[in-house]
Amino acid sequence: MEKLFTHLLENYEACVAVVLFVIGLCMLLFDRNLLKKVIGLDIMDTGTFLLLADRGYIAGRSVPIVTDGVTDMANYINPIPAGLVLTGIVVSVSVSALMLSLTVRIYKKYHTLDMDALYLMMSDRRKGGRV
Amino acid sequence: MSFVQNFPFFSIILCLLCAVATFVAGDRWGRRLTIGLLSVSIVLQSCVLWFCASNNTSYAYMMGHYPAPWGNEIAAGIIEPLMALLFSVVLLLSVLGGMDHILKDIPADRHHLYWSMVDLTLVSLLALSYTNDIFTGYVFIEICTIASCALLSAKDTGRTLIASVRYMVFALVGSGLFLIGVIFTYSITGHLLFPQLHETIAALWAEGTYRFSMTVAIGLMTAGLAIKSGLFPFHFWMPDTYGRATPASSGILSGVVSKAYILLLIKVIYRAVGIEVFAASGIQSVLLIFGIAGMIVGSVSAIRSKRLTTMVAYSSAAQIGYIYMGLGMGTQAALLAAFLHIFSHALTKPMLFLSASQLADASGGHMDFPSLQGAGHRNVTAGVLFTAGALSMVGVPLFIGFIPKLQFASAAFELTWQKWPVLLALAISTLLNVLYFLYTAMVLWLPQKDNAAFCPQERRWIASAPAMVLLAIGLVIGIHSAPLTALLQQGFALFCQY
Amino acid sequence: MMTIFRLILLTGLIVCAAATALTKKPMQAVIIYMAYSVIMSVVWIMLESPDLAITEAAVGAGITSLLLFLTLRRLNLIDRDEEHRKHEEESLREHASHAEQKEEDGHA
Amino acid sequence: MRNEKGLFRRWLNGQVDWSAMLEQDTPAAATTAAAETVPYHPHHDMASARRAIRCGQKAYTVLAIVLCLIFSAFMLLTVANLPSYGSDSAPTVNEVAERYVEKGTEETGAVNTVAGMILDYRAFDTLGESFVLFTAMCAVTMLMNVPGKRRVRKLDQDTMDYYQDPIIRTVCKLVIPIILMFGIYILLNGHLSPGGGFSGGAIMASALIIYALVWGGERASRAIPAKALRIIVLCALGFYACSKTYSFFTGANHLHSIISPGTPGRILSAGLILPLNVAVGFVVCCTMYSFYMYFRRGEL
Repeated sequence: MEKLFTHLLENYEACVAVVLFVIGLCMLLFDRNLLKKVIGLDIMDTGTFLLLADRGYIAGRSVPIVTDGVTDMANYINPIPAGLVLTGIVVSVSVSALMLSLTVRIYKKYHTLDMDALYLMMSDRRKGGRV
Repeated sequence: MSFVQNFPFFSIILCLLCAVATFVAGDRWGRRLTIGLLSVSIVLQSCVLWFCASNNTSYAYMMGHYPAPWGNEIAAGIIEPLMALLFSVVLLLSVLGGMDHILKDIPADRHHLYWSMVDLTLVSLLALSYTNDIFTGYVFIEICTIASCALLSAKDTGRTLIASVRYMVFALVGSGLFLIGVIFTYSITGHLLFPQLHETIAALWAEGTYRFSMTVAIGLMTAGLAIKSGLFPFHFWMPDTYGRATPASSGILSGVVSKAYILLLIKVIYRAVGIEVFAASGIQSVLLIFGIAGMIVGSVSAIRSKRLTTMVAYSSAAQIGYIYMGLGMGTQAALLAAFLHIFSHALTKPMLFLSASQLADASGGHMDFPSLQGAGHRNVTAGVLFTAGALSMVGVPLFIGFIPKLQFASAAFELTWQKWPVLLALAISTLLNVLYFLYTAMVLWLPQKDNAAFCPQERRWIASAPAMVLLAIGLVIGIHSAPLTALLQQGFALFCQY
Repeated sequence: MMTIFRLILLTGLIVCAAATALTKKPMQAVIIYMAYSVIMSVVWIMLESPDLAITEAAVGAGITSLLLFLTLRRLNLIDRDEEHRKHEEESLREHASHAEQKEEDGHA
Repeated sequence: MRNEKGLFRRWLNGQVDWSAMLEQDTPAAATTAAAETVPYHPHHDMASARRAIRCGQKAYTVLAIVLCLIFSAFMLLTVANLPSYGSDSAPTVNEVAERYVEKGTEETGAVNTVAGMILDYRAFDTLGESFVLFTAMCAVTMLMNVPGKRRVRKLDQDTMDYYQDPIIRTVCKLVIPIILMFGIYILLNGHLSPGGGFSGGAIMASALIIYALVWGGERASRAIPAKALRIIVLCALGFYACSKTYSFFTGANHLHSIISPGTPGRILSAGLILPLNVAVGFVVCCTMYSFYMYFRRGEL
């Protein structure tokens, strides 16, 4: 148990990333406001990226940009996570742009951002009306 | 290296170029380009399949100048081009069959974008079939998600918008979980390509280090893909998504997009993680349980639904349950059954959606059962097609749906404790299938109501031709399934060959 | 010293994320999210990834927040009396639901 | 036989009444018919459904919190079981990362290892990533594009005329070129210093967005017409895909590629990385700018 806690404290940055991921996930799943769902999605993604990037960090080493012709791995951190996160950030902004445009369209149509009310309207009509 | 081996890569790049060209071209050229692209893709995949099957080889194709652990790779054996071929065929036939509705449902200024999205969906399907790298898989999953959301929301009504938001929320949770799983795997193994992952994971598992993290990572990847393909506790987005879109989109989404996620999951399980580790981690049994639950719950929801397309959509949830049950059983016979079920479902579902939309057209655009009464008489071709699809879904011999069910049952006898639950689930689910599909077929062939508010419209025989082709392929496989089974068996040997 | 700075930044991240989750007004949530992105780009610097820091500052704090603000604007959620907005929303929603009902019936 | 055939045809035409036979067999048909006759009470349904939802809400919240706690506990346990943070003996520091750093400059010509990795070693991912942007751009166009003819009311009716304000106008005239220059600098130095196509493109887009914000959407769309944006995206993505086709094809078939890494450290070096960065930058710039225009104005 104690060992687990020390290890958890060692990996504090990953812990923060996990907490951010869970906060974002909760917002995405359980917040009723559509706009805040989108923000939750962004927070979730950044949490993931933080987790990925801190896996590449090595204490005491520097940016993986070759300086003065020194190409020894012992001087630089791992470049792979940075590249993957770069990909991820761009994916995340495209997805949130799409979600935001859906939000705008839904608001123009139904004048609400409350997902529960929207589902209610849908189920309401399904129950009674001939659809 | 033979020139044919370049074809998977060529088809992917061709799709990308066509997608961009379609975006700039107008509606008509976009449509021609897309249909041409789909046909070319069919030809290319057939060539690759023929090459691999006749030489009995599988190969990895370097994407760049750097070999395996450093560069990206795609891989092709028999399974990969076979699935890519299936995806292209179903995509082409759904698009052709739903053409009238695409032109009618979607505003004219969006047509070229719709075609562009079809191209991008094809790109992601092909890349997901061929990829040999887990992060490439993630990138193309995202393309697939965005493109399918756009296919869904292209029909401009409020309900499709709400359905797309719901779909996106679930899909994004799914890809988030998948990415976290990838990150855990990467941080334990330091690799991203399937073969290297396989080696490292097997070594780590034997050693016993990081076992817990490995289990959670596999679980997260599985859960992410399961959410995206709509396994039981997460199937709530299905009815609105599949039931409200334009029929071509419903066919594409239910027929092939969900199958592409399942194919990626199978690749992760068999090629990256390894089936031994997967079985030992205990996630296999969880998949089995959820698959069985999905079969039952999906069918019950389908019985309770009041719209035709909603019913068909819920039945998709049940069919996805079958496939996951096959993965959960874990034997090679069960995997074969799962693949056969992927075939059967991918060929039958678009046919059901296409003919359902034609039946609804014949009933004044209504989808509820009372209005559909006697619709089979008003549009005989669509009625016959729907009935055939329903029979296939139930698992009547001669139709394609019978083959996987038989295979599931025979695979179940090899198991130990899972035998009886699987057989029982198969029996109950088939019974429920009979209830709702035969009920629907009966409603279609009841005599017409006098006050039926339908508008008689000119029946275009050609409009049902793509659905008929789907039916014909299904019948051919259903009557003579030995070649496909043999091909799949041959493919498995190459698929797991590391 | 660096560790302390790092811990402060990470605490800031969690506080911002939680605050975004707990605020009721979308406008405030967006502003806090912007602060969150800026902190995040400093965290990337601490992790020796300046590539990510530049991208996050331009894309996360810049473009994404801008899109969120534009959405708020399109939704008329900026500078509006909350009560009045709710009232208006309610009436509009009723209206929309009836209109859609009619439209679907008519369409059918 | 002939009689049966006639019966079949009549049945196909819907003239045979089987409902008498089927009435006992299909009670479900009766219930759906009954459901149809129930009058439609939207308000009654709404109220009861709301009550039901409010009752379910508490259970739902509790369940959600419990699930989230279990999920985070699992994730934290996993994190505790991962390799330590910042250690140099983690499994991720393996031959893959080593080659990227140690031979990357020699093989790709890029001093910035990250740029070399994403645009040369793992270029297929990055190709996919640019197409994610393109897909999102198409999807947003599909959802948000409201051409001028169909627009009911003007979207930016209450905008101030920022460009009439002398301070804002002067400052923007000064700042926009600087931002644009900075973006281009970051774009062109992607292989030498931090940055590259994605960040440089986003910075260039922000300059364009400021222009559109201050001088208004109409003038911006006259300055940068929609057609030009489309052509730029087409050319950039086409160039990207074609050049990568060449390098993938030569690589996979073990052919000699004419692209040489050049002298590391020079601005004109690193083979395809510089042109690819420029292409990606243009794609990102156009995509972000068109996101802005669609959200703001409804058309490009």
